[in-house]
Amino acid sequence: MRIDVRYFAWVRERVGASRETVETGAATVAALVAELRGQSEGHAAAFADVAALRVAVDQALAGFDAPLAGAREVAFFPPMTGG
Amino acid sequence: MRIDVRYFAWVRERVGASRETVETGAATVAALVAELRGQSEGHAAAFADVAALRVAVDQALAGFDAPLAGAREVAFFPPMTGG
Amino acid sequence: MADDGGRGGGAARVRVGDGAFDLGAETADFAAAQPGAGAVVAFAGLVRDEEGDLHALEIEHFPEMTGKAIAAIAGEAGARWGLTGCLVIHRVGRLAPGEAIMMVATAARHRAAAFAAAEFLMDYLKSRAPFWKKELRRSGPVWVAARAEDEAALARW
Amino acid sequence: MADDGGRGGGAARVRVGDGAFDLGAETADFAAAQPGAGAVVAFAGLVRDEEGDLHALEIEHFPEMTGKAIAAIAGEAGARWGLTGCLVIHRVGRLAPGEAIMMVATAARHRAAAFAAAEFLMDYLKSRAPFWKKELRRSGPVWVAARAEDEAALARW
Repeated sequence: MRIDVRYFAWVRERVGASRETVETGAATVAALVAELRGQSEGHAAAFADVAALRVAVDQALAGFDAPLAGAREVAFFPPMTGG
Repeated sequence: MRIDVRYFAWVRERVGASRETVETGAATVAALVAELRGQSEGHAAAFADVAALRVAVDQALAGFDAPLAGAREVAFFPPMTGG
Repeated sequence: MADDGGRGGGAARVRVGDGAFDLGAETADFAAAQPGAGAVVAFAGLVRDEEGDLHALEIEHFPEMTGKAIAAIAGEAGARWGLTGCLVIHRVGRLAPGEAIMMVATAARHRAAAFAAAEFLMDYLKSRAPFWKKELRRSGPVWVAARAEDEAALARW
Repeated sequence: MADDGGRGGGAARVRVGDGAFDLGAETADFAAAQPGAGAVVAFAGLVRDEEGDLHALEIEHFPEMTGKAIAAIAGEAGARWGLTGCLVIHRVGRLAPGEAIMMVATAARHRAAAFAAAEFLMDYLKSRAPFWKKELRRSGPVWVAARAEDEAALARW
Protein backbone atom coordinates (compact mmCIF):
# COMPACT_ATOMS: atom_id res chain seq x y z
CA MET A 1 0.00 0.00 0.00
CA ARG A 2 1.05 3.60 -0.60
CA ILE A 3 1.30 5.87 2.38
CA ASP A 4 2.02 9.59 2.39
CA VAL A 5 4.42 10.26 5.22
CA ARG A 6 4.69 13.79 6.57
CA TYR A 7 7.17 15.36 8.93
CA PHE A 8 6.96 18.52 11.02
CA ALA A 9 9.27 20.68 13.12
CA TRP A 10 12.61 19.06 14.06
CA VAL A 11 11.47 15.71 12.69
CA ARG A 12 11.16 17.39 9.29
CA GLU A 13 14.56 19.01 9.72
CA ARG A 14 16.26 15.72 10.63
CA VAL A 15 14.64 13.76 7.82
CA GLY A 16 15.42 16.61 5.43
CA ALA A 17 11.98 16.57 3.82
CA SER A 18 8.45 17.56 4.77
CA ARG A 19 6.82 14.64 2.99
CA GLU A 20 7.48 11.48 1.03
CA THR A 21 5.42 8.63 -0.33
CA VAL A 22 6.37 5.10 0.66
CA GLU A 23 5.27 1.70 -0.54
CA THR A 24 4.90 -0.46 2.54
CA GLY A 25 3.28 -3.55 3.97
CA ALA A 26 3.59 -2.28 7.54
CA ALA A 27 0.60 -3.27 9.65
CA THR A 28 1.08 -0.59 12.31
CA VAL A 29 2.68 2.80 12.79
CA ALA A 30 5.47 1.12 14.76
CA ALA A 31 6.21 -1.26 11.87
CA LEU A 32 6.30 1.71 9.49
CA VAL A 33 8.75 3.48 11.80
CA ALA A 34 11.01 0.41 11.75
CA GLU A 35 11.09 0.58 7.94
CA LEU A 36 11.58 4.36 7.76
CA ARG A 37 14.53 4.24 10.19
CA GLY A 38 16.57 2.43 7.58
CA GLN A 39 15.97 4.96 4.82
CA SER A 40 18.78 7.38 5.69
CA GLU A 41 20.91 8.70 8.51
CA GLY A 42 18.43 11.56 8.78
CA HIS A 43 15.54 9.17 9.22
CA ALA A 44 17.51 7.21 11.80
CA ALA A 45 18.17 10.45 13.72
CA ALA A 46 14.55 11.51 13.50
CA PHE A 47 13.29 8.19 14.81
CA ALA A 48 16.06 7.56 17.34
CA ASP A 49 13.71 8.09 20.28
CA VAL A 50 10.09 7.43 19.44
CA ALA A 51 9.05 8.42 22.96
CA ALA A 52 9.88 11.97 21.85
CA LEU A 53 7.52 11.72 18.88
CA ARG A 54 3.80 12.06 18.29
CA VAL A 55 1.91 10.62 15.34
CA ALA A 56 -1.26 11.39 13.42
CA VAL A 57 -2.92 8.89 11.10
CA ASP A 58 -5.09 10.57 8.49
CA GLN A 59 -4.82 13.79 10.50
CA ALA A 60 -6.07 12.41 13.78
CA LEU A 61 -3.73 11.83 16.72
CA ALA A 62 -2.92 8.13 17.12
CA GLY A 63 -0.63 5.77 18.98
CA PHE A 64 2.36 3.89 17.59
CA ASP A 65 0.28 0.72 17.84
CA ALA A 66 -2.38 2.14 15.52
CA PRO A 67 -3.16 -0.12 12.52
CA LEU A 68 -2.40 1.21 9.06
CA ALA A 69 -5.06 -0.77 7.17
CA GLY A 70 -6.92 1.76 5.02
CA ALA A 71 -4.69 4.65 6.09
CA ARG A 72 -3.50 7.13 3.46
CA GLU A 73 -1.32 9.46 5.48
CA VAL A 74 0.90 9.20 8.55
CA ALA A 75 2.49 12.29 10.12
CA PHE A 76 5.35 12.38 12.63
CA PHE A 77 6.20 15.35 14.82
CA PRO A 78 7.42 16.37 18.28
CA PRO A 79 4.97 17.12 21.11
CA MET A 80 2.91 20.12 20.08
CA THR A 81 3.68 23.59 21.41
CA GLY A 82 0.75 25.75 20.39
CA GLY A 83 -0.98 28.49 22.32
CA MET B 1 -18.69 59.32 71.28
CA ARG B 2 -19.95 60.51 67.89
CA ILE B 3 -20.21 57.95 65.14
CA ASP B 4 -21.11 58.54 61.51
CA VAL B 5 -23.46 55.74 60.48
CA ARG B 6 -23.87 54.99 56.79
CA TYR B 7 -26.37 52.82 54.97
CA PHE B 8 -26.26 51.33 51.48
CA ALA B 9 -28.60 49.51 49.10
CA TRP B 10 -31.81 48.16 50.69
CA VAL B 11 -30.55 48.99 54.17
CA ARG B 12 -30.45 52.64 53.09
CA GLU B 13 -33.92 52.34 51.59
CA ARG B 14 -35.41 50.82 54.74
CA VAL B 15 -33.79 53.34 57.06
CA GLY B 16 -34.77 56.11 54.70
CA ALA B 17 -31.41 57.86 54.87
CA SER B 18 -27.90 57.26 53.57
CA ARG B 19 -26.18 58.58 56.68
CA GLU B 20 -26.74 59.93 60.14
CA THR B 21 -24.56 60.89 63.08
CA VAL B 22 -25.27 59.27 66.42
CA GLU B 23 -24.03 59.96 69.94
CA THR B 24 -23.43 56.56 71.51
CA GLY B 25 -21.63 54.68 74.22
CA ALA B 26 -21.87 51.36 72.40
CA ALA B 27 -18.77 49.25 72.88
CA THR B 28 -19.31 47.07 69.79
CA VAL B 29 -21.08 47.12 66.45
CA ALA B 30 -23.70 44.76 67.90
CA ALA B 31 -24.40 47.18 70.76
CA LEU B 32 -24.74 50.03 68.25
CA VAL B 33 -27.21 47.94 66.23
CA ALA B 34 -29.28 47.37 69.38
CA GLU B 35 -29.49 51.15 69.85
CA LEU B 36 -30.20 51.92 66.19
CA ARG B 37 -33.04 49.41 66.04
CA GLY B 38 -35.09 51.58 68.37
CA GLN B 39 -34.71 54.76 66.31
CA SER B 40 -37.62 54.20 63.92
CA GLU B 41 -39.72 51.55 62.23
CA GLY B 42 -37.39 51.85 59.24
CA HIS B 43 -34.36 51.17 61.40
CA ALA B 44 -36.14 48.20 62.98
CA ALA B 45 -36.91 46.80 59.50
CA ALA B 46 -33.36 47.36 58.31
CA PHE B 47 -31.87 45.59 61.32
CA ALA B 48 -34.53 42.87 61.64
CA ASP B 49 -32.10 40.16 60.48
CA VAL B 50 -28.47 41.02 61.14
CA ALA B 51 -27.38 37.76 59.51
CA ALA B 52 -28.43 39.41 56.22
CA LEU B 53 -26.17 42.40 56.86
CA ARG B 54 -22.53 43.18 56.48
CA VAL B 55 -20.64 45.92 58.29
CA ALA B 56 -17.59 48.09 57.72
CA VAL B 57 -15.87 50.01 60.49
CA ASP B 58 -13.88 52.97 59.19
CA GLN B 59 -14.25 51.54 55.68
CA ALA B 60 -12.83 48.11 56.43
CA LEU B 61 -15.04 45.01 56.62
CA ALA B 62 -15.62 43.96 60.22
CA GLY B 63 -17.75 41.63 62.32
CA PHE B 64 -20.66 42.57 64.56
CA ASP B 65 -18.41 41.88 67.54
CA ALA B 66 -15.89 44.51 66.40
CA PRO B 67 -15.09 47.11 69.11
CA LEU B 68 -16.03 50.72 68.41
CA ALA B 69 -13.33 52.34 70.55
CA GLY B 70 -11.70 54.97 68.34
CA ALA B 71 -14.02 54.33 65.42
CA ARG B 72 -15.42 57.28 63.50
CA GLU B 73 -17.67 55.60 60.96
CA VAL B 74 -19.77 52.43 60.80
CA ALA B 75 -21.49 51.33 57.57
CA PHE B 76 -24.26 48.76 57.20
CA PHE B 77 -25.20 47.08 53.92
CA PRO B 78 -26.34 43.77 52.38
CA PRO B 79 -23.86 41.20 51.06
CA MET B 80 -21.99 42.81 48.18
CA THR B 81 -22.87 42.05 44.59
CA GLY B 82 -20.12 43.55 42.49
CA GLY B 83 -18.45 42.18 39.39
CA MET C 1 -13.68 57.98 35.90
CA ALA C 2 -11.33 58.37 38.83
CA ASP C 3 -7.94 56.79 38.27
CA ASP C 4 -5.21 55.92 40.74
CA GLY C 5 -2.78 57.43 38.25
CA GLY C 6 -0.97 54.17 37.65
CA ARG C 7 2.22 53.06 39.28
CA GLY C 8 4.13 51.75 36.26
CA GLY C 9 5.08 48.16 35.47
CA GLY C 10 3.71 45.53 37.79
CA ALA C 11 1.22 47.93 39.27
CA ALA C 12 -2.50 47.57 39.65
CA ARG C 13 -4.63 50.18 37.94
CA VAL C 14 -8.09 50.71 39.38
CA ARG C 15 -10.88 52.86 37.94
CA VAL C 16 -14.37 53.23 39.33
CA GLY C 17 -16.83 55.62 37.73
CA ASP C 18 -20.10 56.18 35.98
CA GLY C 19 -18.85 56.41 32.40
CA ALA C 20 -18.83 53.60 29.86
CA PHE C 21 -15.44 52.08 29.02
CA ASP C 22 -14.10 50.59 25.81
CA LEU C 23 -13.43 46.89 26.48
CA GLY C 24 -11.45 46.43 23.25
CA ALA C 25 -9.23 49.47 23.68
CA GLU C 26 -8.66 48.78 27.38
CA THR C 27 -7.68 45.17 26.65
CA ALA C 28 -5.36 46.14 23.81
CA ASP C 29 -3.72 48.98 25.75
CA PHE C 30 -3.27 46.74 28.77
CA ALA C 31 -1.67 43.94 26.74
CA ALA C 32 0.66 46.38 25.00
CA ALA C 33 1.96 47.65 28.37
CA GLN C 34 3.13 44.27 29.76
CA PRO C 35 6.78 43.71 28.87
CA GLY C 36 7.86 40.21 29.84
CA ALA C 37 4.34 38.84 29.90
CA GLY C 38 3.49 35.77 27.87
CA ALA C 39 -0.14 35.57 28.92
CA VAL C 40 -2.90 38.15 29.19
CA VAL C 41 -6.38 37.40 30.52
CA ALA C 42 -9.27 39.84 30.27
CA PHE C 43 -12.68 39.33 31.84
CA ALA C 44 -15.77 41.45 31.25
CA GLY C 45 -19.09 41.26 33.09
CA LEU C 46 -22.11 42.25 30.99
CA VAL C 47 -25.64 43.24 32.01
CA ARG C 48 -27.83 40.18 31.30
CA ASP C 49 -31.56 40.40 30.72
CA GLU C 50 -32.70 36.84 31.29
CA GLU C 51 -36.42 37.46 31.61
CA GLY C 52 -36.48 40.07 28.85
CA ASP C 53 -38.01 42.73 31.08
CA LEU C 54 -34.97 44.57 32.38
CA HIS C 55 -34.98 48.31 31.78
CA ALA C 56 -31.70 49.01 33.48
CA LEU C 57 -29.23 47.93 36.11
CA GLU C 58 -28.32 50.44 38.81
CA ILE C 59 -25.06 50.01 40.67
CA GLU C 60 -24.52 51.70 44.02
CA HIS C 61 -21.20 51.74 45.81
CA PHE C 62 -19.45 53.04 48.90
CA PRO C 63 -17.18 55.61 47.25
CA GLU C 64 -14.68 56.15 50.08
CA MET C 65 -14.17 52.39 50.47
CA THR C 66 -14.38 51.08 46.90
CA GLY C 67 -11.04 52.24 45.58
CA LYS C 68 -9.01 51.04 48.53
CA ALA C 69 -10.87 47.72 48.77
CA ILE C 70 -10.13 46.99 45.10
CA ALA C 71 -6.55 48.24 45.33
CA ALA C 72 -5.94 45.86 48.25
CA ILE C 73 -7.40 42.91 46.32
CA ALA C 74 -5.43 43.81 43.19
CA GLY C 75 -2.22 44.27 45.15
CA GLU C 76 -2.63 40.84 46.70
CA ALA C 77 -3.24 39.29 43.28
CA GLY C 78 -0.17 40.99 41.84
CA ALA C 79 2.10 39.75 44.62
CA ARG C 80 0.68 36.26 44.84
CA TRP C 81 0.91 35.46 41.12
CA GLY C 82 3.85 37.65 40.14
CA LEU C 83 1.78 39.66 37.70
CA THR C 84 3.44 42.10 35.33
CA GLY C 85 0.29 44.20 35.79
CA CYS C 86 -3.39 44.17 36.47
CA LEU C 87 -6.34 46.40 35.70
CA VAL C 88 -9.75 46.70 37.30
CA ILE C 89 -12.51 48.91 35.90
CA HIS C 90 -15.95 48.97 37.51
CA ARG C 91 -18.89 51.12 36.54
CA VAL C 92 -21.46 52.57 38.92
CA GLY C 93 -24.77 54.27 38.15
CA ARG C 94 -27.29 53.21 35.53
CA LEU C 95 -26.48 50.66 32.81
CA ALA C 96 -28.56 49.20 29.97
CA PRO C 97 -28.84 45.46 29.14
CA GLY C 98 -25.83 44.28 27.16
CA GLU C 99 -23.50 46.97 28.50
CA ALA C 100 -20.22 46.04 30.14
CA ILE C 101 -20.42 46.47 33.91
CA MET C 102 -16.79 45.93 34.66
CA MET C 103 -13.58 44.30 33.53
CA VAL C 104 -10.40 42.92 34.97
CA ALA C 105 -7.19 42.20 33.08
CA THR C 106 -4.13 40.36 34.33
CA ALA C 107 -0.77 39.56 32.75
CA ALA C 108 1.97 37.14 33.76
CA ARG C 109 4.75 35.09 32.26
CA HIS C 110 2.59 31.97 32.03
CA ARG C 111 -1.12 31.43 31.56
CA ALA C 112 -1.83 29.56 34.80
CA ALA C 113 -0.89 32.64 36.86
CA ALA C 114 -2.82 35.06 34.65
CA PHE C 115 -5.96 32.91 34.78
CA ALA C 116 -5.76 32.27 38.53
CA ALA C 117 -5.24 35.95 39.30
CA ALA C 118 -8.19 37.00 37.11
CA GLU C 119 -10.48 34.46 38.77
CA PHE C 120 -9.28 35.48 42.22
CA LEU C 121 -9.94 39.14 41.43
CA MET C 122 -13.41 38.34 40.15
CA ASP C 123 -14.28 36.22 43.17
CA TYR C 124 -13.25 39.01 45.52
CA LEU C 125 -14.88 41.78 43.52
CA LYS C 126 -18.14 39.82 43.52
CA SER C 127 -18.34 39.41 47.28
CA ARG C 128 -15.87 41.77 48.96
CA ALA C 129 -15.91 45.04 47.05
CA PRO C 130 -18.68 47.43 48.16
CA PHE C 131 -20.98 47.39 45.13
CA TRP C 132 -24.71 46.62 45.12
CA LYS C 133 -26.80 45.96 42.04
CA LYS C 134 -30.45 46.80 41.63
CA GLU C 135 -32.44 45.57 38.65
CA LEU C 136 -35.09 47.90 37.31
CA ARG C 137 -37.65 45.48 35.86
CA ARG C 138 -41.08 46.00 34.35
CA SER C 139 -42.41 44.29 37.48
CA GLY C 140 -40.54 46.70 39.74
CA PRO C 141 -37.07 47.23 41.19
CA VAL C 142 -35.22 44.27 42.72
CA TRP C 143 -31.95 44.29 44.64
CA VAL C 144 -29.75 41.51 43.26
CA ALA C 145 -29.19 38.86 45.93
CA ALA C 146 -25.71 37.55 46.60
CA ARG C 147 -25.31 34.00 45.30
CA ALA C 148 -24.20 31.29 47.71
CA GLU C 149 -21.78 29.96 45.11
CA ASP C 150 -20.09 33.35 44.87
CA GLU C 151 -19.42 33.33 48.60
CA ALA C 152 -18.30 29.69 48.41
CA ALA C 153 -15.90 30.51 45.56
CA LEU C 154 -13.74 32.52 47.98
CA ALA C 155 -12.84 29.37 49.90
CA ARG C 156 -10.58 28.12 47.10
CA TRP C 157 -8.09 30.94 47.57
CA MET D 1 -6.59 34.39 7.55
CA ALA D 2 -8.87 31.48 6.74
CA ASP D 3 -12.21 31.58 8.54
CA ASP D 4 -14.79 28.89 9.08
CA GLY D 5 -17.43 31.48 8.17
CA GLY D 6 -19.05 31.37 11.57
CA ARG D 7 -22.14 29.44 12.48
CA GLY D 8 -24.16 32.08 14.32
CA GLY D 9 -24.94 32.21 18.04
CA GLY D 10 -23.33 29.58 20.19
CA ALA D 11 -20.89 28.68 17.47
CA ALA D 12 -17.14 28.41 17.58
CA ARG D 13 -15.20 30.65 15.22
CA VAL D 14 -11.70 29.47 14.35
CA ARG D 15 -9.08 31.37 12.36
CA VAL D 16 -5.55 30.24 11.63
CA GLY D 17 -3.29 32.33 9.46
CA ASP D 18 -0.09 34.31 9.10
CA GLY D 19 -1.50 37.81 9.53
CA ALA D 20 -1.51 39.83 12.72
CA PHE D 21 -4.84 40.25 14.48
CA ASP D 22 -6.24 43.10 16.54
CA LEU D 23 -6.72 41.78 20.09
CA GLY D 24 -8.80 44.78 21.17
CA ALA D 25 -11.14 44.77 18.19
CA GLU D 26 -11.54 40.99 18.26
CA THR D 27 -12.37 41.05 21.98
CA ALA D 28 -14.86 43.91 21.61
CA ASP D 29 -16.54 42.38 18.54
CA PHE D 30 -16.79 39.01 20.23
CA ALA D 31 -18.32 40.48 23.41
CA ALA D 32 -20.84 42.49 21.40
CA ALA D 33 -22.06 39.32 19.63
CA GLN D 34 -23.02 37.33 22.76
CA PRO D 35 -26.67 37.94 23.62
CA GLY D 36 -27.54 36.35 26.95
CA ALA D 37 -23.95 36.22 28.13
CA GLY D 38 -23.05 37.75 31.48
CA ALA D 39 -19.37 36.84 31.33
CA VAL D 40 -16.72 37.14 28.64
CA VAL D 41 -13.16 35.86 29.02
CA ALA D 42 -10.40 36.65 26.55
CA PHE D 43 -6.90 35.18 26.66
CA ALA D 44 -3.94 36.27 24.55
CA GLY D 45 -0.56 34.59 24.28
CA LEU D 46 2.34 36.96 23.57
CA VAL D 47 5.87 36.30 22.29
CA ARG D 48 8.15 36.58 25.34
CA ASP D 49 11.83 37.38 25.10
CA GLU D 50 13.13 36.29 28.45
CA GLU D 51 16.84 36.27 27.63
CA GLY D 52 16.67 39.44 25.54
CA ASP D 53 18.19 37.76 22.48
CA LEU D 54 15.12 36.63 20.59
CA HIS D 55 14.94 37.85 16.99
CA ALA D 56 11.69 36.12 16.13
CA LEU D 57 9.40 33.23 16.85
CA GLU D 58 8.49 30.95 13.96
CA ILE D 59 5.34 28.90 14.18
CA GLU D 60 4.86 25.87 11.96
CA HIS D 61 1.62 23.93 11.74
CA PHE D 62 -0.04 21.01 9.97
CA PRO D 63 -2.51 22.95 7.84
CA GLU D 64 -4.88 20.13 6.90
CA MET D 65 -5.22 19.09 10.53
CA THR D 66 -5.12 22.40 12.44
CA GLY D 67 -8.58 23.71 11.64
CA LYS D 68 -10.41 20.53 12.41
CA ALA D 69 -8.40 19.82 15.56
CA ILE D 70 -9.26 23.28 16.92
CA ALA D 71 -12.89 23.10 15.80
CA ALA D 72 -13.26 19.79 17.66
CA ILE D 73 -11.76 21.27 20.84
CA ALA D 74 -13.90 24.40 20.56
CA GLY D 75 -17.05 22.40 19.88
CA GLU D 76 -16.42 20.32 22.98
CA ALA D 77 -15.89 23.46 25.08
CA GLY D 78 -19.09 25.02 23.77
CA ALA D 79 -21.18 21.98 24.58
CA ARG D 80 -19.59 21.25 27.93
CA TRP D 81 -19.93 24.75 29.38
CA GLY D 82 -23.02 25.94 27.51
CA LEU D 83 -21.12 28.79 25.88
CA THR D 84 -22.99 31.46 23.95
CA GLY D 85 -19.94 31.53 21.68
CA CYS D 86 -16.21 31.00 21.45
CA LEU D 87 -13.42 32.29 19.28
CA VAL D 88 -9.95 30.91 18.57
CA ILE D 89 -7.36 32.80 16.54
CA HIS D 90 -3.86 31.39 16.08
CA ARG D 91 -1.05 32.84 14.01
CA VAL D 92 1.54 30.88 12.08
CA GLY D 93 4.73 32.08 10.42
CA ARG D 94 7.18 34.61 11.83
CA LEU D 95 6.38 36.81 14.83
CA ALA D 96 8.40 39.47 16.67
CA PRO D 97 8.81 39.65 20.47
CA GLY D 98 5.79 41.25 22.09
CA GLU D 99 3.41 40.28 19.29
CA ALA D 100 0.23 38.35 20.05
CA ILE D 101 0.57 34.71 18.97
CA MET D 102 -3.01 33.70 19.50
CA MET D 103 -6.16 34.39 21.45
CA VAL D 104 -9.23 32.60 22.66
CA ALA D 105 -12.47 34.19 23.83
CA THR D 106 -15.39 32.50 25.54
CA ALA D 107 -18.77 33.77 26.73
CA ALA D 108 -21.35 32.23 29.03
CA ARG D 109 -24.11 33.25 31.44
CA HIS D 110 -21.80 33.04 34.45
CA ARG D 111 -18.11 33.58 34.92
CA ALA D 112 -17.17 30.10 36.17
CA ALA D 113 -18.17 28.56 32.83
CA ALA D 114 -16.46 31.22 30.75
CA PHE D 115 -13.21 30.88 32.73
CA ALA D 116 -13.23 27.08 32.72
CA ALA D 117 -13.90 26.92 28.98
CA ALA D 118 -11.09 29.38 28.21
CA GLU D 119 -8.61 27.42 30.34
CA PHE D 120 -9.72 24.14 28.79
CA LEU D 121 -9.26 25.58 25.29
CA MET D 122 -5.80 26.86 26.18
CA ASP D 123 -4.71 23.57 27.72
CA TYR D 124 -5.76 21.68 24.60
CA LEU D 125 -4.36 24.21 22.16
CA LYS D 126 -1.00 24.04 23.97
CA SER D 127 -0.63 20.28 23.73
CA ARG D 128 -3.12 18.88 21.20
CA ALA D 129 -3.31 21.33 18.31
CA PRO D 130 -0.60 20.78 15.68
CA PHE D 131 1.57 23.85 16.14
CA TRP D 132 5.32 23.92 16.77
CA LYS D 133 7.30 26.94 17.88
CA LYS D 134 10.90 27.67 16.97
CA GLU D 135 12.80 30.50 18.62
CA LEU D 136 15.29 32.36 16.46
CA ARG D 137 17.88 33.50 18.98
CA ARG D 138 21.20 35.25 18.61
CA SER D 139 22.77 31.96 19.72
CA GLY D 140 20.87 30.04 17.04
CA PRO D 141 17.46 28.51 16.39
CA VAL D 142 15.82 26.41 19.12
CA TRP D 143 12.64 24.37 18.89
CA VAL D 144 10.51 25.15 21.94
CA ALA D 145 10.19 22.03 24.09
CA ALA D 146 6.80 20.97 25.40
CA ARG D 147 6.50 21.64 29.14
CA ALA D 148 5.61 18.76 31.42
CA GLU D 149 3.13 20.97 33.27
CA ASP D 150 1.28 21.68 30.03
CA GLU D 151 0.77 17.98 29.44
CA ALA D 152 -0.18 17.50 33.09
CA ALA D 153 -2.73 20.33 32.87
CA LEU D 154 -4.89 18.20 30.56
CA ALA D 155 -5.57 15.73 33.36
CA ARG D 156 -7.87 18.17 35.16
CA TRP D 157 -10.47 18.06 32.39
